[in-house]
Amino acid sequence: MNYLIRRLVTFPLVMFGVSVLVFVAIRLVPGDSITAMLGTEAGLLTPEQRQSLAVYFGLDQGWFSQYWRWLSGVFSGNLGISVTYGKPVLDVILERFPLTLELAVLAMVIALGIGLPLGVFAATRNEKRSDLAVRIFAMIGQSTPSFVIGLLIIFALSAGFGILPAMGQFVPFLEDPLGNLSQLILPAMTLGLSFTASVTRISRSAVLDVLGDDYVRTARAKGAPKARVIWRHALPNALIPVVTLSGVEFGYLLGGAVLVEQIFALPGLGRLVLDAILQRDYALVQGSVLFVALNFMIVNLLVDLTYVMLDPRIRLGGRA
Amino acid sequence: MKAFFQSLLRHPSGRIGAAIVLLYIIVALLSQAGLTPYDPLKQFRIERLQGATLAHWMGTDMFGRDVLSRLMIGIGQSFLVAFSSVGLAAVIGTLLGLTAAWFGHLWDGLVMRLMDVLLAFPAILLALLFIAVVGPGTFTSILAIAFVYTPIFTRVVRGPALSIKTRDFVDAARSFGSSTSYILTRHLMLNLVAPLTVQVTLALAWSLLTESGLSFLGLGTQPPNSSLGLMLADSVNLMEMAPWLLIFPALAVMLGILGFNLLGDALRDILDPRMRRVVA
Amino acid sequence: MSKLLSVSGLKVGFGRGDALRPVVHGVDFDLAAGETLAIVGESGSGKSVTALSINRLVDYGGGRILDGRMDFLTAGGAVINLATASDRRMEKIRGGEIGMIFQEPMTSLNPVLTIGEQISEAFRLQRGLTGQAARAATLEALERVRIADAARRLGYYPHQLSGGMLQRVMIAMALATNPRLLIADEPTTALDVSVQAQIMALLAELRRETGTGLIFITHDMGLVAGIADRVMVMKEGQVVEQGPLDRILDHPDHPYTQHLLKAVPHFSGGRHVRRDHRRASAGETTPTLKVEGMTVRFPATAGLLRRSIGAIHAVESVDFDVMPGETLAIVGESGSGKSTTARALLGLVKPSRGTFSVLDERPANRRKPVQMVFQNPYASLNPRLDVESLLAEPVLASGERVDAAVRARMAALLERVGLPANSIRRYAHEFSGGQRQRLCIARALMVNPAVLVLDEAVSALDVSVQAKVLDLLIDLQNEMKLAYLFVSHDMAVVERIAHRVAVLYAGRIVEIGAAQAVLSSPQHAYTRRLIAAVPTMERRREIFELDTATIPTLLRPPGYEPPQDHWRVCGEDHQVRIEGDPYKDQNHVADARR
Amino acid sequence: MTYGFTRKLLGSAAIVASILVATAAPSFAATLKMAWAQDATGLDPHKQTAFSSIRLLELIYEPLVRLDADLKTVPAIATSWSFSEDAKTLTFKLDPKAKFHNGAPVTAADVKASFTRILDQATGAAARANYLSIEAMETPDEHTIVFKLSQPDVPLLTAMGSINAAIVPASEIAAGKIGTQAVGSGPFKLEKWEPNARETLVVNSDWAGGKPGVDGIEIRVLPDENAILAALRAKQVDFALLNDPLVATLVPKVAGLTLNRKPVLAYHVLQLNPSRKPMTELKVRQAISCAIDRKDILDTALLGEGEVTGPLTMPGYRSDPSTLFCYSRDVEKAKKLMADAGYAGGFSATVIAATGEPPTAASEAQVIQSQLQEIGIKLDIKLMELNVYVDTWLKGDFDMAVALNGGRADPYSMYNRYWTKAGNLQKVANYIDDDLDSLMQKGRVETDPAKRREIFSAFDKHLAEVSPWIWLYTGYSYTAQQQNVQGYVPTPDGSLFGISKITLK
Repeated sequence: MNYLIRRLVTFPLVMFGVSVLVFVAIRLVPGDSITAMLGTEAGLLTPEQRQSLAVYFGLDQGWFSQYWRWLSGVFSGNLGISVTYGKPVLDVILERFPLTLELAVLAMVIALGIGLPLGVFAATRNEKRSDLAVRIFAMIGQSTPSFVIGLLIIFALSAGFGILPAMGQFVPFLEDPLGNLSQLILPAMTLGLSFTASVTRISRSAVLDVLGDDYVRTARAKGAPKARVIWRHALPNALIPVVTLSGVEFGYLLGGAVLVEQIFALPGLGRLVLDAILQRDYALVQGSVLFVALNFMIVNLLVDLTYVMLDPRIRLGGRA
Repeated sequence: MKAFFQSLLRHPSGRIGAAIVLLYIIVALLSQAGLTPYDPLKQFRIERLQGATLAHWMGTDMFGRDVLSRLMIGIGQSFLVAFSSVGLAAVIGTLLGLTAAWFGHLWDGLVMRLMDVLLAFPAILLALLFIAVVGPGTFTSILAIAFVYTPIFTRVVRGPALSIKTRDFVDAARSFGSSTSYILTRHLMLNLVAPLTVQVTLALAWSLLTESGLSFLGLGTQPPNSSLGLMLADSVNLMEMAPWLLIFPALAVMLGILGFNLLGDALRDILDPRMRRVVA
Repeated sequence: MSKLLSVSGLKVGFGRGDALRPVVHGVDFDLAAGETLAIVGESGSGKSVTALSINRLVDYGGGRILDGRMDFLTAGGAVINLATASDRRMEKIRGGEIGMIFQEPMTSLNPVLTIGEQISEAFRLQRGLTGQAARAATLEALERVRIADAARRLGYYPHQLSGGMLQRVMIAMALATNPRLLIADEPTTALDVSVQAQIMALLAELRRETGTGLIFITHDMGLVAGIADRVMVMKEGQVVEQGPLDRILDHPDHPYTQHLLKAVPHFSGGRHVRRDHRRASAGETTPTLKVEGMTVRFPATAGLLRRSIGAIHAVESVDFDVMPGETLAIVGESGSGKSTTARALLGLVKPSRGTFSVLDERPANRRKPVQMVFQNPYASLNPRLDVESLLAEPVLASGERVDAAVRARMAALLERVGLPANSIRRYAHEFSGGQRQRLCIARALMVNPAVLVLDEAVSALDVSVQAKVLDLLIDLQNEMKLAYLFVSHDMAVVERIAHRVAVLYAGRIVEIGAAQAVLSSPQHAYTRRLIAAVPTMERRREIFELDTATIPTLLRPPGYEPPQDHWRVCGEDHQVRIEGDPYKDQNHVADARR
Repeated sequence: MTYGFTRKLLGSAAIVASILVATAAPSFAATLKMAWAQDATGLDPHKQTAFSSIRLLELIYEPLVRLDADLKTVPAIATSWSFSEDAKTLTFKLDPKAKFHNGAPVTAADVKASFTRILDQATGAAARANYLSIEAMETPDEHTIVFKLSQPDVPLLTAMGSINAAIVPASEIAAGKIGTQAVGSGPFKLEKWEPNARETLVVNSDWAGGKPGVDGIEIRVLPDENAILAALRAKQVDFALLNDPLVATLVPKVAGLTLNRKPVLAYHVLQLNPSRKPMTELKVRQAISCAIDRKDILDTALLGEGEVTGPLTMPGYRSDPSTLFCYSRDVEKAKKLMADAGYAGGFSATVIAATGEPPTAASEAQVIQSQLQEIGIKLDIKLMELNVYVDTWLKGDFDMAVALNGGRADPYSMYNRYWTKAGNLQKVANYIDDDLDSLMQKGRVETDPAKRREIFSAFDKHLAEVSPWIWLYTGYSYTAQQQNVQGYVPTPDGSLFGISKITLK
């Protein structure tokens, strides 16, 4: 248990690091909220006008006081106000997050659903033709940029069949499951495909490793049939590397897959961050990046939790 | 080393992977030496947007430039970005990973937390920050991609380094009174070559993907020179009018990544069947 | 007697097509019901492969039965040829009729499943028991292998139990369904001497109770004497000799069997002790190595804030000295602190208290007078460096340059330790275990040290290779007047090389003195128990006495100081601890059976 | 509190929700499904200048007057208007039927309050520069507004047609809810806005300009224009705004889709920086102008989708390109000019361009680079993210810049910022001479259209002559629509006001 608490102690440290980095990064990038809003017309502003707009955007204070005020806000859950959305940053993020979350979960389900059994299948058919076929498929999956796959899918569907998932706005699952799934299944497949390939490869090599261990031999000595040896003894031990990989990937997906969201026109977290940057909406950029970082840390913690669940050696520590 | 190459060629995927990567390197070198069918920048605007013809095997782009020559230069550019960014990330990652594993405690905690921060940070903002502060161009994409991969290399090095540190031959070295730098370089580094090489090949595959993603968002290589990613990005709007502008670069990217992945897999099997277990 | 198993012309090979590597070249033997056959041989002799072929586990290791029959009398009375039986049929026989236990108990149990689950799985697979019935059967099986308070242990995971305990669980699992044949592949090699004795006793007793046939595979002739009815000696995949126990042990007619019985070190209660070095009286020559009050404590912390809850007293004020040319053996079981003491002398572990000094007449530059040879030859040589850089490392570490003189020294040493001159360019993986250990010795001698610390230096080697390395060490010691500190748990090896012996228990020396005195008439209760547990050729069909003493915990509350120690001198060079004795305040109880 | 506007903005969330409640959802007989790539960046008509914002606000707010398809001023809130003889007073008569979305009638007081807000520095309205000539405003009665001008200002009337001069309720200004609450008097009311995702507009049934043909509009933001094309093909969208000619030219190929193509005022230009050597030399600038083949760039980068143009792009004042300096390529003349200026060997320079804004910027830069190479000028292209580009552009920190600058219906209000001595963007143009300044001032005060046309055609010729910039061509504004959409009339300023006339079959 205290392993967990020690992990939690590192959270604020990392979050602090991320907050400083994003605060400085967005301000270092040339062009501020005023040029983002007015574009070249900003040149027409008189000094007084520019000053009043600076106050409106909160750019007049020094960096340090801006940071300090923003940080103290964060502790009380107020991430500041987004200029472009006219709403508190937290509301905007929570509006966009369900789409990214569902997309990430769907992509993971596809990746693990296909990748894991395929990997195990390939491991048991070691070096036979089917093993090689699976590995080549996995290789192809991993070698194609996701946005190319996405574009080809859209082009094929709309030009070929004239049907297309509803684009532009997010149809929540609860309201219209069928609409929601039809909207997200294609982007989820685009995202999931390359990750399916890595899950297949990792689970294959993990299962192969485990099949060489002594306790698998003991299980066979007990007369355990082939299937039981794989699913009851080999797989639980082979899951750990797969969990690690899925954790890191899920953390990325939660940050929003900008490219896929851009192509399928899905208002997810990835595009939120990108648009916020392009529109120099400082409060929104800082809030959303912090949110993405928090997600990443939580997912890492979940991965460690699953370690503890999967492996009693970590859970119970040394000799009783 | 001779035995290494023989076993590489015997390995089924190793053979194909090595062949592809070698082909790409040759193409890249040829293009840098200017030996392309046409000058990749020369615009024959009258012959623009032509499909594959005898004169232009892969057709011409919207400026009438020869797609094959641009592909060759593109491969050179993408490889330049891939090798230098992954190389940079590998060096920094190894340095951090090694010292974190060896000195442990405070330094280890600091390094790993810093890596968490970098990993948690959206790569797009990182890339944009670099490009905005340092200005667009190849060097910036290299920095941006290196920055994204450094945490991954740090972890890939730290894992095995921690386990090698407990091996007897390290204790033996310490019992002789060998200096820390000697132990780090001769004992730890040499035994990390295997997991590192595997990770480098896989990272090279990934960097091709990332570079094309960056170019798609307009943050990657600067025109008029071309990289695989930029050619892909530019071809998107012309997909229906000139599909060959998308097909050839897409195939080139896929084949390149396939080559690296196959090579990576083969290296993993050859270099360290055992070490794979050690990699955290 | 009806034959339980008769094997004829068994040939087993690995690999496919032209890469086929035959390992067993035609083996024939029979086993009657309830009889115990010991298969003896060194590594590479094919003894394990033969065992794994009987229940066809070799198929999963990449091996194939090439030829031969294995007729097995099943419970139902039918005789089937195991060599050609179908996988489905074998799944019934494995576990149901043939049980097996392996060498490494620590890795042979699934780390993520509890002990209870893994044993009840055997019952569920073979007898279809589930739920309460399976649980009851599991409890009964655990009690049968003498595991105390079995109910609580059901929920434990493998990593929570000691090696000895785990091997008992393996035995419980293998014998769960009263198989007609049990195959034991070096079940005690990885265990301490006293734990080994308990496992052998348990096996002997269970064999009597269940009447199961036993095939016992080992390389230790002492164990064979203790348990076997018949013996089969194997070398390079062939049977060189087989017959009843007494005939083989007393009148071996094959030279290899004779070699195994004679040349290989066997414990004989102190009769074969080294006599080539009289301990001069302390006054005459000053000792090369003097250790006073050596104490090593590791801080123990627990809880979230790493609160200190005391310290692990690994080594507690140990004193001893070693004369030039003399070998002091430190003997003890795992957890006794013998390795920690050795590593402390090398600076690999920081002693909390106590000092050690080395008298060194040689020119005192930054050279390290104390050098060490490790246990595992495969781990103590960096696989990526060639022999030259391996040997050069100590020289470089002491700041000298590798010049012609150093290279000449390398060649001389390689030749002296019996390695081919051209090995300078080769890599560690190109040598056998024995050759690698010679390499480590040569490396240690590069800076001609005064003291050589040997931490279980031969225990990882084959028995015949062990003998040759020990002889080399003895010659080197006499030639270079080296002081040896030899750490080991193997009494036979200690008897062969030690002038003096110090017995270590729970971090403290309980008895120290000349080897002859300590080994032939041990005074301390623990030493006596240790020596009694060593299997010897003379004690045949020994009924070992079961004793489930647990290893004492070394965790002491903060600020704990051991009581003042007093010694009883019981010989010219032989002392026994009487006061501050960790063995006494340990409440070990001999197991009262039933 | 740093964010002074927190209270104000916090209120907005509640208000947007309240709109939902207030307008009971009428059953939509026909909703126009629309899509565009770039979403509005704000709701304050006086502050917003981005094309994408103006497209949305044109449907919600109304200025006093409006420009029709041939850029003639037509009534909006004002039914009639007139200049005094000395053109120093401008009077408007308001439409009595005009009402705001919240039911309140549009009065002269609202007009006065709106313009006071625009002229107030604290508002930070960029368009303020166009209305500086207003000295005072009088409201003799509820439906008449008189503007007293400091000097005659003909362009003021056309400037009144911009959304940046939209009339907002005085009550809203007082309550400070302009940026958050979209209460205008236009044909549609903003029901719901999810920035960068979706807008829902509801018809303003009692709109003074008559009832629009549709009951509501559902606008979706699809950032990638290929996605818009796909949505059109899949009939998910009735009407779409397209920006990239490469995608737009595919629309006619799809059955059932028609493409409306209308030349716009915005002009593609290669801005030189006359303050930097060697562009300080007139001959060098002229050489560049002669070396550039405008038609070739248009055909390659925009697939010919546009017309070559001089500096003035509005129909009334546009000159025939062939009459302008070096508008037909003459490489020999360019080389001679370079040699005369002492740069026979050429020179190297950098050209900046924004990625994606306009979408054809990178291609234009590459064609220009190849053309200038022929006279020894080696160009290094620097593509930048939009805001980094704007920041660099505003500072004038570039040798050359590929740009797409906005056009205006009136020449003066289009170029006074660059080519007048007191122009706000002089530090971007980095060039001024007396002729330009005097022509501009004369043009401003001249009320007689014929004379005005003469002044500005001289201005056009002179600018092309001194070529501080190389004017290239004007593109088209594109809208694509399905068969069932009728009645849409595009206008040169790219406005979408025509949607109010759309009916769905």
